[in-house]
Amino acid sequence: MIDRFLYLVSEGIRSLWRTKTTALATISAIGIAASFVVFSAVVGENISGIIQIARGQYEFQVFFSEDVDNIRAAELVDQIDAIEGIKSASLITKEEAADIFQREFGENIFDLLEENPLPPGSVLKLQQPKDKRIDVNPIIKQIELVEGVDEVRYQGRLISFIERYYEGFFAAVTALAAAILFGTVILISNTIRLSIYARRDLIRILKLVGATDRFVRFPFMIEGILEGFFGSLVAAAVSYGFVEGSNYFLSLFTQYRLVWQFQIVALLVGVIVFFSFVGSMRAVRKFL
Amino acid sequence: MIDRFLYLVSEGIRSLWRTKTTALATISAIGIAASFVVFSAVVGENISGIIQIARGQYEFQVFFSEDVDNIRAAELVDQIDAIEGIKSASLITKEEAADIFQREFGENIFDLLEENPLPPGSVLKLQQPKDKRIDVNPIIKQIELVEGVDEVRYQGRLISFIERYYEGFFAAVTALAAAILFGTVILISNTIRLSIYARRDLIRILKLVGATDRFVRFPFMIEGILEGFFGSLVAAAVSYGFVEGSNYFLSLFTQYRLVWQFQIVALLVGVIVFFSFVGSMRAVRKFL
Amino acid sequence: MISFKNVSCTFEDGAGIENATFNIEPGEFVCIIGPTGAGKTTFLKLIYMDIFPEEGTVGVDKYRSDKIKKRSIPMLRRRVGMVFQDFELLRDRSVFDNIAIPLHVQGVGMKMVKDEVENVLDRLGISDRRDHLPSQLSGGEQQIVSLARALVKDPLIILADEPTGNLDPAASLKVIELLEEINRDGTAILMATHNFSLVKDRGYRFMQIVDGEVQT
Amino acid sequence: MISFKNVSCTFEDGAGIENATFNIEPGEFVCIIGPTGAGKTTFLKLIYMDIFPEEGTVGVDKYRSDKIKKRSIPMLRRRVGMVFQDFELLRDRSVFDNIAIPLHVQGVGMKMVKDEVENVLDRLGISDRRDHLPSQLSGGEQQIVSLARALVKDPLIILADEPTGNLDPAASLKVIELLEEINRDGTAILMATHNFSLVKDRGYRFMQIVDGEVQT
Ligand SMILES: Nc1ncnc2c1ncn2[C@@H]1O[C@H](COP(=O)(O)OP(=O)(O)OP(=O)(O)O)[C@@H](O)[C@H]1O
Ligand SMILES: Nc1ncnc2c1ncn2[C@@H]1O[C@H](COP(=O)(O)OP(=O)(O)OP(=O)(O)O)[C@@H](O)[C@H]1O
Ligand SMILES: [Mg+2]
Ligand SMILES: [Mg+2]
Repeated sequence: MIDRFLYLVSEGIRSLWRTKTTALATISAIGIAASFVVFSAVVGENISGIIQIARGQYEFQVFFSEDVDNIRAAELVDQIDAIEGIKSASLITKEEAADIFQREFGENIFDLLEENPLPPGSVLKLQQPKDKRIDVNPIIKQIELVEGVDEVRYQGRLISFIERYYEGFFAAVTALAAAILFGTVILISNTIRLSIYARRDLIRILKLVGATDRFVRFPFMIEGILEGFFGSLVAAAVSYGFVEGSNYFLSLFTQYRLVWQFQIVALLVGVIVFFSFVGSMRAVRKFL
Repeated sequence: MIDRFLYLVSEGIRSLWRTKTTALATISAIGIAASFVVFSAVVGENISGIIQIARGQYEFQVFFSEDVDNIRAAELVDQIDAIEGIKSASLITKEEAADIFQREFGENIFDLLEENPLPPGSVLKLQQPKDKRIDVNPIIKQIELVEGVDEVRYQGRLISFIERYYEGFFAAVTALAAAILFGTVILISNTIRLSIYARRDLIRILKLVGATDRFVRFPFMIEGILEGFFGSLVAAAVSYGFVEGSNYFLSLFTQYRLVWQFQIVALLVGVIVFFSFVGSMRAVRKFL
Repeated sequence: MISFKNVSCTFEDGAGIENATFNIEPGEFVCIIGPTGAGKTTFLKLIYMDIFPEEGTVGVDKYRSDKIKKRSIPMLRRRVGMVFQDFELLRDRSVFDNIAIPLHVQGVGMKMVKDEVENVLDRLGISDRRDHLPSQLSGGEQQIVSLARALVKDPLIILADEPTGNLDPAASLKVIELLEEINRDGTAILMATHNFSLVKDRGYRFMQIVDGEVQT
Repeated sequence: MISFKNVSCTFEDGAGIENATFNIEPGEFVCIIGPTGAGKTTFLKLIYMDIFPEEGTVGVDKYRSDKIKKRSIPMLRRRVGMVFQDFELLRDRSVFDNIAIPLHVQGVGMKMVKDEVENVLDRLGISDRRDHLPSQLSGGEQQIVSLARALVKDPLIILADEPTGNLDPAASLKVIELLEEINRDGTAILMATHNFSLVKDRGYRFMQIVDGEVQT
């Protein structure tokens, strides 16, 4: 029993070697197909990362009523901070508002008027949920309900532009990644089927001399698993190289770096190995 | 001669039929691989389309000096309009500026002061070169050189964020598309090699009975071209379906629609057919 | 051991076997003769259940063609040693590995496989070809390897389809004598041949296929 | 027509042909005899230039093994009709298509191909098998198809490797008589066989391979 098992495992490994050309073609085909999956995962990860950074640039300004003084303003800021969807709110005192006015309009407000007519305010950052768009309006509404808030101002067009696409984009990326994974699975099982098709004689002869289906299948199973494993290692290496290369290239333009997540790649390796295994089982069955 | 040609063409077509299973596996493998290329083209096209839209939202405001009146301002706007990199410049009169102040600060400037201290200005749109980032600074510098211009204001952080990534992104997409195309070419020639490997006997026997290399190759060439053609048709259909499906889905969120460009897809079909042809030629050579 | 009951197995154009009924006992040595295309190979395929009869039943050992489960066919084939007319060797495996396959299939231990294969290589005088691939063998040598693969598993019955077709008279005689020797140890032999002169006066039981009819 | 000059072609273990020198004239009928593994197939492979000698030169028609370009080998093979010991039929093509291949290779017109193939099918009595695949043929029938494929191209020489190995005596005799008939029309025949009794008294030239030496 153990002898047969060892024989079958060694058959699987030796058959990789015996059919070097085919095995290499299969492994590189799996490698390339798997690279597409890994790429799509890396690209998806990174694009959504970039979008998160872009969202991090959103600026919300809250203006309080003219009768709110700096002390009251600090209280209002605390109230606003507690609203759901807001990550942080910081106080802009009347004096800071005057500084801003000067920066924006190039005029000292005190040169124009004796007193400072500008109200205190607050600058906000929103929470950035990864999987759904930020719906700005309800948050704005809630802020406006706070007694003492006069007006909320934000880069309406740009934010609504990004957020409008965000969910659709997320869905599209997910669908695309699923499609690519699905395609790759078919591709892999096709490739393995072709490589097994070239050895239908072997299967026929084994059956003629009394091999059970299990016996015939086992070496192909080992072979499929090994091909899937080596293929996805290739994909992991290629994608790692690509990410590192891109990062070198990116460093010429920007500080942003692509991320290569070991966990995701390891998961994908597992998935590819699994489907290589399934693919070779299904392909062998055709000839049994 | 013509008889031999007809025979070889019909052999190519019949061999597709004879090896239905393999041919189908090959075509679907090519189809999937080609889909990846077409997808990457569609996605690249569309992402860059979206970015162009985002860039279309850029707003530049130019403030003129206090001593510039509306008539002079109109002249300045013409001067600015002539600067390279600017698509359009429109005039904001002193009165319009006051309106804007009221909108922004919620106060009527005339309630605070008797006269209107706000200068006239201009709102600009930039030209959007598709293939390179917009370098804002030189344009700003040139505007600031115009006599009578006091200050130029724009969404500095967000624009510089997008533009910082734009060129890198463009380069990355190009590199990725090239990598995918390259991978696909290898994948296709691998697949074809596997399908020919299963028929190395045929090649050997043909050579034994006196076939020239050309004679052996020709049907495989026809077969490769047909497989590439059908495979890339599959890819075209799949990607078309995907784009249409996505558009239906997108319509739930936004008005943006993905574009499926016939010319690009047709070009890719040509490329895939060509490489299927080359792949089958190279694979056959191994067994000649 | 082998029993045919009203077995018919024909092809569109009338070739094949019709309504055959007979028994072969354990330890018999039977020669099947008949001209080209008579149905000898078809007959043997029925026994190792590569094809099934349209009518009637074929019984081999404890297996019956009308009841056997797909799962049991390998078990049947392990008890039957087959020498195929076209050898059916694995092209990418050495002589040694080809002969070893039936033993691996049965789960025989590594060491024992080595002993048994070397034993049979010796017996058939092809030890010096053990590492050749089939393509590096002459036609006759391939035939002998095919025979070795049938012998190695120590079967109940040996089905030999034209086992001397590619052998010279001296080698043919040696093969025949070897089969007789194995037969004396109790293994039944069923040999298809058209080399009637080789087998005629050796006291075998003859079965002749004439126009689809099996005459015993 | 065929000339061997000091031809040696051996394998690691000493098998093969050594230092053979002889000529075969157009229209001769030559039998190569020798036991299993003597080197008969090797000998024929040298002639259709599937392998090349280590030493000496093989000349066939106007081609010489030491000068022939890879491009010219197909031209040589078109003039030589080969009956392979293991048939070498295309498994996925019908009998008709298999036989037609050498004609297509030569660029013969469709109609002529049909006529010629049907002609040779008739002559060999296998017209009723024309649409069978090789797997649907008996061993002997496959051998006859292989012979038909060699005859159809009307070659200068026919190289027949054991062309009667899978045939019964009557069919063998018919094949021999057919080859003689073709020989009378001027085609040289080179036949490897170990069925000496079949060919012994028919007035052929014999060549015997003994321990690598070709004795003429
Ligand atoms: N799958 C099939 N379909 C159609 N006809 C077949 C099939 N298999 C065999 N035949 C026909 O059945 C007949 C008997 O074939 P079989 O192989 O049993 O002959 P045989 O006695 O072994 O001949 P040989 O001595 O030439 O090997 C042949 O004429 C063959 O053409
Ligand atoms: N490629 C090879 N490598 C090593 N040895 C080889 C090779 N090809 C043939 N041989 C050996 O050369 C010898 C002659 O082989 P060949 O096929 O010529 O014999 P043959 O006379 O045709 O025999 P048979 O009658 O059995 O067909 C054999 O012993 C064989 O093992
Ligand atoms: Mg037979
Ligand atoms: Mg030989």
